[in-house]
Amino acid sequence: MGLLRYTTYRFAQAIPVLIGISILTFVLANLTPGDPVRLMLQGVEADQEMIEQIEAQYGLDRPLYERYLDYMAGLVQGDMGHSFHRNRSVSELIASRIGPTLLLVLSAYAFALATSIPLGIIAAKRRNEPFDHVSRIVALIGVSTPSFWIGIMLILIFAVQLGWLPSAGLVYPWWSPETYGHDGYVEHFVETIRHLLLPMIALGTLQMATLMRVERTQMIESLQGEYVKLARAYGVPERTILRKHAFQVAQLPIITIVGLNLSTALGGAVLTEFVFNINGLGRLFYDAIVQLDYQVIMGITMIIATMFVIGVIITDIAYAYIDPRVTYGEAE
Amino acid sequence: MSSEPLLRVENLKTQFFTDTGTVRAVDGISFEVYEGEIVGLVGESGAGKSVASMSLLRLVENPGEIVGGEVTYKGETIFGLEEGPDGELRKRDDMLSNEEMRDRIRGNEIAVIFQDPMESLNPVFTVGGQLREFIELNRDLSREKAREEAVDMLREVGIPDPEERYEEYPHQFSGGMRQRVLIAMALACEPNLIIADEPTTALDVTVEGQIIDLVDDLQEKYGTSFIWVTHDLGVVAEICDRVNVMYLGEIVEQAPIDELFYDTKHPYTDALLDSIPRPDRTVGELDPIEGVMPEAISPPSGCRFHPRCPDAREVCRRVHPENRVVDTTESAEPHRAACVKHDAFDVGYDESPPLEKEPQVTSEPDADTEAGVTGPGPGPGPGTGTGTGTGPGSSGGGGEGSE
Amino acid sequence: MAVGETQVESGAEPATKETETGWRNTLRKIKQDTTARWGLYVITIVLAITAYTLIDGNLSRLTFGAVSDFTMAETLPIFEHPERLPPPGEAETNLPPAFHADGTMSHPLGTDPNGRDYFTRIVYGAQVSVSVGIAATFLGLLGGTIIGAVAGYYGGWVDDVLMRAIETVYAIPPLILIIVFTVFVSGGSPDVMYAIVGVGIAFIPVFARIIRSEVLSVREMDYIEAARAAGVKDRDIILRHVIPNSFAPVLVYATLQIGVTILIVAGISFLGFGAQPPTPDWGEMLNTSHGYMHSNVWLSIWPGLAIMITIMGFNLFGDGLQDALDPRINE
Amino acid sequence: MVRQSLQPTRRRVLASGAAVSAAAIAGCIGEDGGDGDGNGDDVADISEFQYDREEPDDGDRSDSLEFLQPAERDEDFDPVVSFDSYSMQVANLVFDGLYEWDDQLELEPKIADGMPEEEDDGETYIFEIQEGIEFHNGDEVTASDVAHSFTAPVEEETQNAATYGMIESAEAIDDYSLEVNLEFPYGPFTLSTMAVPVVPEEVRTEDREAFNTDPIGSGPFQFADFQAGEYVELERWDDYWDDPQPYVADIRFEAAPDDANRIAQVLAGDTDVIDTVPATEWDEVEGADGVRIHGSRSPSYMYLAFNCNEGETTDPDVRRAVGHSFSMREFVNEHLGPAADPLESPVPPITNESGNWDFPMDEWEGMMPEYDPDQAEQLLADAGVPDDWEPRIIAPEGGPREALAERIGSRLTEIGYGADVQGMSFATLVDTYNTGNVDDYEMYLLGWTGGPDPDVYYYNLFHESQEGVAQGHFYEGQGEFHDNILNARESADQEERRELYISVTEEILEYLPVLPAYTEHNTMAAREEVKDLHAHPSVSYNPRIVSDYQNTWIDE
Repeated sequence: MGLLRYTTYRFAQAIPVLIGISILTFVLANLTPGDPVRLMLQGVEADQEMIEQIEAQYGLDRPLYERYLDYMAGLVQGDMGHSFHRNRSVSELIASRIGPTLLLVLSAYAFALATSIPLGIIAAKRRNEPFDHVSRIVALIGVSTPSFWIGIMLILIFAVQLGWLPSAGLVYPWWSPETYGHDGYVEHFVETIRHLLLPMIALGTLQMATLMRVERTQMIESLQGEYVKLARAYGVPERTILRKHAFQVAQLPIITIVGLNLSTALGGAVLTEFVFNINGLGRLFYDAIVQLDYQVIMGITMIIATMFVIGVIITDIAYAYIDPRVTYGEAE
Repeated sequence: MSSEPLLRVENLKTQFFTDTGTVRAVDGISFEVYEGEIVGLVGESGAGKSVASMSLLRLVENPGEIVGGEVTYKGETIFGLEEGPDGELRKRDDMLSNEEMRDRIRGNEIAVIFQDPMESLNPVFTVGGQLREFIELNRDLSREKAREEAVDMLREVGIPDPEERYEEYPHQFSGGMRQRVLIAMALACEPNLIIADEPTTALDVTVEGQIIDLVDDLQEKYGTSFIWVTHDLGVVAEICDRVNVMYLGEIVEQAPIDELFYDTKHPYTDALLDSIPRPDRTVGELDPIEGVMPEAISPPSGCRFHPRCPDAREVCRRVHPENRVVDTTESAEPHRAACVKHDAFDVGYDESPPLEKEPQVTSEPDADTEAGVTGPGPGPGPGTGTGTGTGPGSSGGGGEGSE
Repeated sequence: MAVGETQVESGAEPATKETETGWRNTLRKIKQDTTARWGLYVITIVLAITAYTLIDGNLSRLTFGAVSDFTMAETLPIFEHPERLPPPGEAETNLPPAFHADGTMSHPLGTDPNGRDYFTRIVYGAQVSVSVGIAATFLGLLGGTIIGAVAGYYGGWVDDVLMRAIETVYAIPPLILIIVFTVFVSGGSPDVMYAIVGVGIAFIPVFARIIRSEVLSVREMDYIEAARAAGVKDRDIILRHVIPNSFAPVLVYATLQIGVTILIVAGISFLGFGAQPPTPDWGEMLNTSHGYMHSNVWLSIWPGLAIMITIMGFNLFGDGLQDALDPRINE
Repeated sequence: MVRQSLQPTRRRVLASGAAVSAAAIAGCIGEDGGDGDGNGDDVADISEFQYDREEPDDGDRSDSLEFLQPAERDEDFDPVVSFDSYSMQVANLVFDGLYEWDDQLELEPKIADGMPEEEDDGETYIFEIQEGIEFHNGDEVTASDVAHSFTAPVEEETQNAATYGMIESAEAIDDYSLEVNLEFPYGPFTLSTMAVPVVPEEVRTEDREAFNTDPIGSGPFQFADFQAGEYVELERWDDYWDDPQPYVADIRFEAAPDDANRIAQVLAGDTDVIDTVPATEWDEVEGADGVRIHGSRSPSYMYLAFNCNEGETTDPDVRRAVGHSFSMREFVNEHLGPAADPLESPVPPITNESGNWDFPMDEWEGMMPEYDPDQAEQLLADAGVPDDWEPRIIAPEGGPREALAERIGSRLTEIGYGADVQGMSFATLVDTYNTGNVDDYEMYLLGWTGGPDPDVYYYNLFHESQEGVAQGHFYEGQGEFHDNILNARESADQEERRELYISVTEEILEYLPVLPAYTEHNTMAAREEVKDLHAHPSVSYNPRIVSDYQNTWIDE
């Protein structure tokens, strides 16, 4: 199978999973013991006629499977339903909130990769030396500390106490500088980074620590590989071995981990956005949960799961592209 | 064979410093390699052959370290120690620096063929790319030149369609083909010496034969010297000129190939020979060596082979024999062996009572022995490692309880 | 497999092959390994505290009812009642820790906004935080083992259906899945029990996958063939042969997963969807103390540290276990 | 149509106003604290967070202000439609009211020219409006615009319909006068209803949806920029008809629902003003350099209601026992400090004062159950409450009401019972608190925000027509309880209404279907550079940038 066919194949394979997710969220959402109409009305006085009207409007008087099929039909056309609480279409809500979440998650990843890989390599190279010990302890703390707690501490130290960085919100690079009263794109860019820094570290620390541990292990293993011994025996400089021979092989598992950890990062975004007051999907999810705005909850769950599945597919393809041994997984 | 050897190894010692004690993987070996000859380094797994060969390139990995001896290649010192002003051993000034080793010796003077062709090639780079990289590096060729050379070399080692296969990845090659690639790699760098570390062990017998024939041919053509590391005396018999037999970090017998096979001087070599099929004997006579080789972390006292030796006597437990000339061949080459039963030793072997057959020394050391071994520590220097070794108690119940 | 397909030899996966040396050797290696030893110390202390607080809390709960007497807590002079409020007018609220100028030694970590001793609450917080972590992981392990074993053993369409279902669950990030589950199933009144079940479900996929791949390799072993040929029932083969032989790597993973679980449950409680006040739980305490983030930062620091140290313990131990079982990275 | 208030976030918020003297307020403030169980003395009064006027030297008019709201807006800026306080915070700067409340919740004419003329015993009112007032598009404000503002909510069945539901008709007599007819003499009309924001009929009816997110009013600020879910930016309208002209050139509204984060932003100087300082962080904010708290009393009313429909709490003695079992004052002082005052009646003090009701508040305070655990125990024992009684108390999750529920629970535990305290998300709570089912709750904690007219509280929270809608205690009442509430509502005679309310209140305090808890103040925290900012009792009037008692500016 060629890479293109493999890509198509992987996306096709994801379809049943996405359908499964839609069933799962739909069933979960309809487990709500409360009467959805009452929830929609949120205490507003309503007579029987009004209730029936709402039920008919949202099709709540029909059997579950029919409603599910309707929901699916809508999904296919990009219609994810309607937010009772916000009186807007769910698709529209999600579209307006997905940007900040992507910005946050991607920058957290950028931070994690930019720090974990060099640190992991150096630690592997200097195995059991002080640098290794310190970086292992840092990584251990990183995987053991709740991201939201890191966020809280970062806000207290760097925003409130030292006043170096903003305590909340993001500056969206896709908006014009005038929106924020910035003088030109340089300030706009600087402000974007300044606002991103703390939430990115809060969300990225766990990723950094995880990747650093994997990177270190992989590099150690790779450096013990026969091909490294061979390269050394042929006088390849240590630097080249580290950067090319050992590195390239060690990165393969990292690619997989990056994809799989997207799950943690997307979940963590809920907490990070909450702590840093970022208007992303995570905050929308939290609000929707509190308000039991169930079409929004379903929509976000679908979108986040889809993002995860796509992320995994992308990393799988990247893996297949980089590792010549992968036979594009016809069978297990 | 010229008078000046290409490579001279004298009293080389390489040790591993682990949590559980010091492992004397190579414990004072000496041998020479002359231009154009194939020298065998034979022994069971764990005898220290591979460590010895990697020591020649100063590629011993942590926690291992070369702690003593001298390695000279073409008159240049690859490794050598001298005594400093305060009595400490330090590296000699004329010893090649790490950079010199890397740039001048490894690859372009001494190349290596590793044991495991499946693992030795980097799985994520093309075969040709790896070959080209080494050629480029060691022969100062341009990229294009190196590529041409690589393709030629692939053809030379018998890989069909070398142009196409150049672009393929190692997993697309069979084991034998990969080994050919490794041989191509070694030869392409045009070294004077190739260390072949069990190059055929991982291959099946027919492929092994082809590879050996290939090496034989190529060696003749290029005149490269080889150190052929193997546990298989059969292979040695086929291609080697001279042989060193290693046991537990030491060379126990050293002789030209014919003398070794037909005038064996060490019981261990005897035992090895008995354990392999030979054209002059029937399979029924095959005789495996008794017991398992002890770990180098706690070698038995006296002669290290004595717990497994059919000829062992009481004296063997006490006296540690170094490798001595016990005979001279017709071509005036010495035949060395480290066994006290030869007259050259004169430590009273004949009078000594034989040791009774004993339960084998197991390879699993118990905690007590480990503790005892760490005693001598890393203190290197000539003399310490040999002699009576690690002293009483080190070989545990094996020898002493036996009497 | 749609998700994580090319995960061929991932380093994050636990050791998948146990060396022939067995459990005794593993234990010996753990004892030799400094990190693992430290992990063992921390876990032992944390588990001892958890056991103590669980027994104290639940025994007295059974005997006396809800927010009732933590009997042992009150007989030990270092503790106060973890849930009960001080009498009206006597509450010393929001005291800083003892080393602070305004602190007192009788409240080493200070007091909470209700005037309860924070040290006691941190200690008793282990009863929920840690036991939830363990219980939820165990639930996931149980479910994952059953599903993974069945899928791997039977193969065919059973495998297909189960694995698709597993992938579906796996595709939803655990935190999201657990919150949705907890809030919807509880009908909007979340509690920690729902969270346990939610976490259990969310973690079924990871365990199921490991068990399944182990089973796939064990299934081909001769003794399984032999058992099958001898007419042993499938269920017995799975229970007696397949699962026990697949278990070692899963156990390592479970140990590491306990840390992850505690982390996730803390996040859920922090958002208010887990343990509810006045139950002392570290995540819940962080939720409450978030409202005092600026006026009394200690209220946020202590539970965070407690979570961190506990998870570090499990991670250290898991790492040690992994090193001991994984032949790939040895000295 | 009625909406419950969880925090005083919903607009329903203000309902009315009449004249009240400053002296009456001062008197009332003086009475605060100093009694109860001794904890109250050191609690600062909210009046300490009101400041004198601060005038700038230079009158620079280029200041920008950022205001952080404590909850997300619904993004409805058309006052006819808008039903949430935080959209209305924006809208109130864009629109002028016919009348507006001053800082003591007294109504004063804005667009109206003086007080209305009352006819037909309070069934008809004639309004005169000022000439020459222009909307931002240059059209003049006419009587028909005002009439439209009164009738549109009912005609279009918006969520505000209930507020104007008693209006039969509103018609312009000429360009500057109009007549409003009521279906019945509606007591709260002159205290609250006539504070209607005036919208331009023509522009609005052209495209209502567009108007809702790009409104045009006659207020001091006009819409400049808006991103749903992110921010609203207003800029000064330089042709504003009234004095004073604002110093502030533009205002940006953003939301920061997480308290800790909102406070971090003002402490770190990332924003200028934040709405709502939670009691938990009060001291820290108060003590912080460069930040001032601004506060005002508000007509908010938090209460504990008992299920009088099912379960043990149907017995008044059980309810009284619960009242005796804990100390509300202690709780309020400890948990809320200067951010709230304990309540002794179903109307907050500011309602009493601004509406000039002169209710016997002292007497009512004496009727409230004192903290007396022994008596509570006795009452419960006498009432035959089983020993394992663990009433279910529900409250909005996180925040003082949940803490109060916990507090009651642990006090009940101390006298040998227990409690099943359940914090709920508001959405769940709304679905639960008015079922009357004992399995759902035996007590609940909620709140309501009204204004200068007590009807908002009594009618919505006690009248039987609101059973299962806005109230879930299902209290049946003795004698004419419900009639009295309705009669007071449908009367324009304030003295008559006062008597009715006193009788209703006394019954409430005696039978305790509801235990008044506390009133939360309206607070803001601002950087010290923000000058002449005054907190308003109505949530939706904050930040009131310009008025005849303030003109906010920034001291650079």
